[in-house]
Amino acid sequence: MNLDYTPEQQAFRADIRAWLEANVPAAPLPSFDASRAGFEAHRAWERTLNDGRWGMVTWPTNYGGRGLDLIEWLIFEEEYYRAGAPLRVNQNGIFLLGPTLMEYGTPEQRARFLPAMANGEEIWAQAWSEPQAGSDLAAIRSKAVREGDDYVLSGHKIWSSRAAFADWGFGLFRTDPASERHKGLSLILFPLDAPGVRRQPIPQINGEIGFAELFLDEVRVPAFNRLGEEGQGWAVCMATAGFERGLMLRSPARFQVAAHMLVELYKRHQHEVDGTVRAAVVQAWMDADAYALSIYATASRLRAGGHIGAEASVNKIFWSEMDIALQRTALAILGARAELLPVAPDAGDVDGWLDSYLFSLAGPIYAGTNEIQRNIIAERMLGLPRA
Amino acid sequence: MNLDYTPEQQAFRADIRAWLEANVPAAPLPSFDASRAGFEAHRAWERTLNDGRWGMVTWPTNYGGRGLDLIEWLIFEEEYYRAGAPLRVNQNGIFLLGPTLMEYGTPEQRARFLPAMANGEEIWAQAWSEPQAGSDLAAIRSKAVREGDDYVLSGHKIWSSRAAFADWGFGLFRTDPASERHKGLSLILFPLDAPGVRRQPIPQINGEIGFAELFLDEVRVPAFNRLGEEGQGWAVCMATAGFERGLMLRSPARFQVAAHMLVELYKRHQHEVDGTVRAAVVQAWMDADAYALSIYATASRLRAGGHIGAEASVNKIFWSEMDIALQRTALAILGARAELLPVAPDAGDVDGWLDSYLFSLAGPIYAGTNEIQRNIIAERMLGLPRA
Amino acid sequence: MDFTFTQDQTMMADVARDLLDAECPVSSLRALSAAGEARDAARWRKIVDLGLLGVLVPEAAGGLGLAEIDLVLIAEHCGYFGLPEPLVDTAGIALPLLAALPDVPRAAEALERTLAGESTVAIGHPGNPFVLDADAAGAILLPVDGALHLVDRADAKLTAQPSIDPFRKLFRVEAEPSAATLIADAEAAAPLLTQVFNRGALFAAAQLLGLARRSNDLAVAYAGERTQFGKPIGAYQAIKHHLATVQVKIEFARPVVYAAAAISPASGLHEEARISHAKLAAGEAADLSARTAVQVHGAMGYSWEVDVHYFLKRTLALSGAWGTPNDHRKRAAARVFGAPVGPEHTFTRGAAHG
Amino acid sequence: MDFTFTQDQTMMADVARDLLDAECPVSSLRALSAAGEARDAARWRKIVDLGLLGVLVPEAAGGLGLAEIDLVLIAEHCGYFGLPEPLVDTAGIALPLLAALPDVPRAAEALERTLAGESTVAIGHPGNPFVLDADAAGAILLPVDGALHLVDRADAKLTAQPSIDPFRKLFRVEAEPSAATLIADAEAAAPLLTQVFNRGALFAAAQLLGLARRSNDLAVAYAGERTQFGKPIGAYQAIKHHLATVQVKIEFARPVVYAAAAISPASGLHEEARISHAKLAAGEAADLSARTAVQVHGAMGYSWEVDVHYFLKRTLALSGAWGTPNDHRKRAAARVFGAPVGPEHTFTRGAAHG
Repeated sequence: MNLDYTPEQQAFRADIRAWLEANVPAAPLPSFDASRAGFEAHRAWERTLNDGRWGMVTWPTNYGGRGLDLIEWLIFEEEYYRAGAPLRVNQNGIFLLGPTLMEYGTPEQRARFLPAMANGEEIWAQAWSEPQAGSDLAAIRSKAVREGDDYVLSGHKIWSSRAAFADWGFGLFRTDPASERHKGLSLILFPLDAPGVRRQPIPQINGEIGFAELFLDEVRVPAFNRLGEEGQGWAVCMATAGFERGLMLRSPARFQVAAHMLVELYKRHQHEVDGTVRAAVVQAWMDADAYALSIYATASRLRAGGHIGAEASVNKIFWSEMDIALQRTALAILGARAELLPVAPDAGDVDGWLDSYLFSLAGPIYAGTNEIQRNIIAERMLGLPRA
Repeated sequence: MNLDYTPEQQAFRADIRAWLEANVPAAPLPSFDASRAGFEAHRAWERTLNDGRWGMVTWPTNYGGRGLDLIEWLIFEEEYYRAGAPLRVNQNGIFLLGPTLMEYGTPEQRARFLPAMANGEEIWAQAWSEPQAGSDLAAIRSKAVREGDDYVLSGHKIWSSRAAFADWGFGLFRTDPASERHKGLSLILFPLDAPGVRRQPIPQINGEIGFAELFLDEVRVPAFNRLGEEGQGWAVCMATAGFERGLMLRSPARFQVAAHMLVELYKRHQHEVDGTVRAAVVQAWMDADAYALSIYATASRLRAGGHIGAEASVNKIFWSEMDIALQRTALAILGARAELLPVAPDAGDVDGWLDSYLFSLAGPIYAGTNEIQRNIIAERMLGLPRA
Repeated sequence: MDFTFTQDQTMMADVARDLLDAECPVSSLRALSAAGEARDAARWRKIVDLGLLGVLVPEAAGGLGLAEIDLVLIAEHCGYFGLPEPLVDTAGIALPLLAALPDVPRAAEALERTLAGESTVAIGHPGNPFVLDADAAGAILLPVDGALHLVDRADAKLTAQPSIDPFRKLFRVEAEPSAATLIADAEAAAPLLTQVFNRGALFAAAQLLGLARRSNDLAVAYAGERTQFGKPIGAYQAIKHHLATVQVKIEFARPVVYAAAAISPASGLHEEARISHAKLAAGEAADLSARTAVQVHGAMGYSWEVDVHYFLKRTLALSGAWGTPNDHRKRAAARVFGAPVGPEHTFTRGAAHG
Repeated sequence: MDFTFTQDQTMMADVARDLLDAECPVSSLRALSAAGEARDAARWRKIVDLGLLGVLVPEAAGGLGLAEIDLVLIAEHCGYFGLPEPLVDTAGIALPLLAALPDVPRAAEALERTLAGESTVAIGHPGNPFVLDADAAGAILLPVDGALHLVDRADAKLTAQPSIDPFRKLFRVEAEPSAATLIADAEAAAPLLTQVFNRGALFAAAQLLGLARRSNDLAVAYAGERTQFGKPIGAYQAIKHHLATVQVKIEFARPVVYAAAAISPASGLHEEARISHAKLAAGEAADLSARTAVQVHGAMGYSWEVDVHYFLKRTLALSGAWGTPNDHRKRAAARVFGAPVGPEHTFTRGAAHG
């Protein structure tokens, strides 16, 4: 065990820091969930990142990456969040679908989809949930009927993140009409501008539209778009969900930067609040720190050949509950101003805390509710009997 | 709504305060769960209380009470705990069985059992649980076989509080051997010195023996000892358990006195601990206060003809969790001394906090675990579907 | 000692509840916010006509001459239904304040016009950074250097401060105080401003209690309908226990709120601690209830389409209004460490600040 | 950057674990406490023979010349098995301290005798009110006015201070310091005492992590066996979620404890905050785990007959030893408010106290 960075890792940090200082937009980009303009600004940023070969440093060099390991990925994320660089509009692609393509895709599929994903030409939406299939994802009803070299997709997807503006979607479809539950599903990629796709944005609690419903009415896509074997979609999807809940999607750096901002907020207002708030600030910092240490430990283990198991569920619970506690502490410091929108003339330093708080409430819900995660921990990690 | 005491209530408070000042033993009695001597000292105290007609002020005058209402009962308890008077060794009798006898007992049964209960001649143990019937009380296997005018009791009871030293026990027995679950049970009273009764004390976490196992081997008691109709024991027992979880057993005054002691402890050590501890002290006081207000509201409602429903479960959860939080706060103030037994020469003001903490851990368990209570609230109060 | 509401109290509250039930469905909130409006004039008229505004106003001044305990259940219902119009602040805070100044003609006139439904009075207080509903009010109560002024809305400069709650119109209010606007000098205003704060906190607590109940009702209803893995999610113990935990919080906030109302108006150490306790307990219940409702609704809870967010946002706003949890913990601590504690003091009154 | 244990580290820890598994079953704890004893001489001999005492002692002084990270898993196992004998305090605190004074003959002698299993050294420190195991020790490290003395047990007056944990023999120690007993003057002692405290806190944290795991293992095992309402209680979601919540606490205390060990010995602001964080996180995990185990065991959990109470009591004792949560929150706060924070500082070292 050695918790010091190597000289190479330190040099890598210096490189990305310098590049970000030179390239991160001075003013924050408008939200990619609020308007087409914001979405396209983020697409342009993805292209800039890719041009600098900073899009996904863990990807192989032939797809625009640097072939680096997970420790460097964590360093990249630390610098990325530290610099306040834009959120990744293509996270469904680069963090979820990308790794799945590398694992399950044919060489032709990888060549077709990965470069366009890397440079932001194609931004991806996920399409997991259906109205009756939320936590119970296996209850999926959308179907894909094979017709010659094509699949014809029909069904109703919901909570499809980025789908309001994205170019492509991926989701599970029932390819065997007689199948039930986890069997007979396939993972299929489809263009969101294909004939038969209708998108219905879902306004969120904060008024933005990070999600859409997708109504698919006989949408024809080539069988080439199926990722993995027909009927094996569940296994492929679980691998992807493992990544989602696990390492990539919730960088420790994100919470460490939030904790840093919280510390600064507290310092400005420490004489207005009592010792419970002070303790909550310190706890937020410790929790973000513990999360970072845990992810470094996992990354070290994976690099040494280990696999991610139920700790994806453990991580999910920890970061989602930590995030809510952190945001609530910020609102406690803001006091009576906490209800203000940042546009209020007297908003002072309310910044984006309120919005972050509302967003944090989605943490224990998406990518498998925390209730489901606790079931997984109890049954798979602790070996308790199924109900 | 009027939250001022009447002149009569104030006079009553003055009376009991004066009597307690004159009669409460100067030195605390030895624990009734630790030795026969402590048990008998508490029995003598019960007699003293009864001699002053302070045993159960809500009981009718012909059983040694004063026929007062629940508000006066609360005032009595406030003064009783305030004075640091001894714990009630006969609480299973006077708080649980006594009210049940008044509700379900025949005049002959009331005459036989209540006076001896009131004056401490007969101290009662409860015998609800069995090894396989804890939370699942309906899984009871102990049986009572009718033979002429007698029942012959056999079985194995556990977690029988006070049974190490008490005179009598009461519990559920299966009178219909073909019955299952809640049906075919009867509530039967039995002397603990009867032939065939063997008591096995259960040492607790703190080394005391508040509980015993009871092994009953063909214990013969007259059918007179059955309380309520044969086979109706479950309904009778539920009424009793309602009382147990509800109003009588956990006086608000007990927690208010504990909160008061906590405030004093904090004041002595406030410069050694931080703002989180201060806030926890204030919270403990608020919670004890809220509990008192809630019980006053329930008492007022009952006096006006209302009934206790699922709020017994609500109360159980609240006081048991409040108690643990309160005791934990005391240990936080004691810091490194918290582990000391009160006999330690340098124990200082550790007093009984450690023991109270350990005892508080039993709160969410006995008289129906808090998990069971939450099920009850969800299903009976909120109307959620049964699993 | 009788900790139950009188028949009159529950009857009046039931009338208010029935009105709100009929006139303030969530669909009406949805329509208002879609239109960018914060008030429904027709609904306000019906509330005025019911005579609820004058509950705390002496009969001599045209009111019902009742006390806070008579209004607390109505305020709770206003929270439950998420009423946008200012019934609670008007009846619970503004009018009793104006009624306390019977010899000040401008105050009496504003009282009369408000009771008649012709105008409203917005309330500035040092404990709140902004003034609610100042734009819709005819006049604004404005403390300046400890003295209390009543300024015409037309004479005040308003700067809108948008809130996450679409029905809370907040403003920074600037106005030129003068002898003409003065209604109470600093000495006379001090106890009035204390009462304003205590009433504000009390009735915010009552609304938070209603909000807590509403969020849990929404969650319970959804948990009974939504099916996953072949059964209603409300049949799962995890969901049951979440909702039961909220219910426990509600049940132990309730008597504190009612007890605080029963001893109002008052300003002693004990009474203020009880009001603060009510605000804290109801605020925590409402907060946990709203967050639990979001969680139980799953992704739906995070959408604009589902009703939960209206009550979540009001909860958030009222938790910080009329004293933050931090402020109220301080007042509770002042009583705990500044006056005798113990079971015999549950209903003790008075005691000056230490 | 490699946050994994080496093969040597895990192998050595496995050897220790296997020994404890064989030699320290709960039945042995039960037998010891029934006999009123706190130590098993035969078990201690086996531990000594394994050579574990010298992990932190330089090879020149007869030890293994390793660091805290090499002992942390062993300390965790000692917590897991509730080991009564002083392996952790001896190997983790007393001997590295003595080894830091190679030029002090009495210190070197005590080191040698302890390594050989002929004696032990008890540790007094201003951060703890009492001295553990002073009665069984041959000598006692005793800070007096900032200087460090090593006094023979025979020359000290011991006053027993009974703990709830039957295996923690605590004493007030009084002794006459003299030039003969002095092993480090105040200047030399100051950094040593700081290291003693940091090692004490670090290894208490490691034991608490082991205790947390043990209590949850006991609870999980019982939940799989105990049947109520026709199925194992571990099949109920409420029980599952209790145990899963504990597991989450354990999983996020673990890397903090290991990271704290990896940067020891050290005394900068960052390092001390990490050690304090480890103590806090492991203490909270152990506390929640023990209480949850009591709850899952139901009434059994409250009985002497079931094993849970041994680990509950050790948890309680170690939570307050080597700094209370209050003390450690203060050290974490000193780092948060006194040095830069942010993702690039996760592994930053050093920084003087502000």
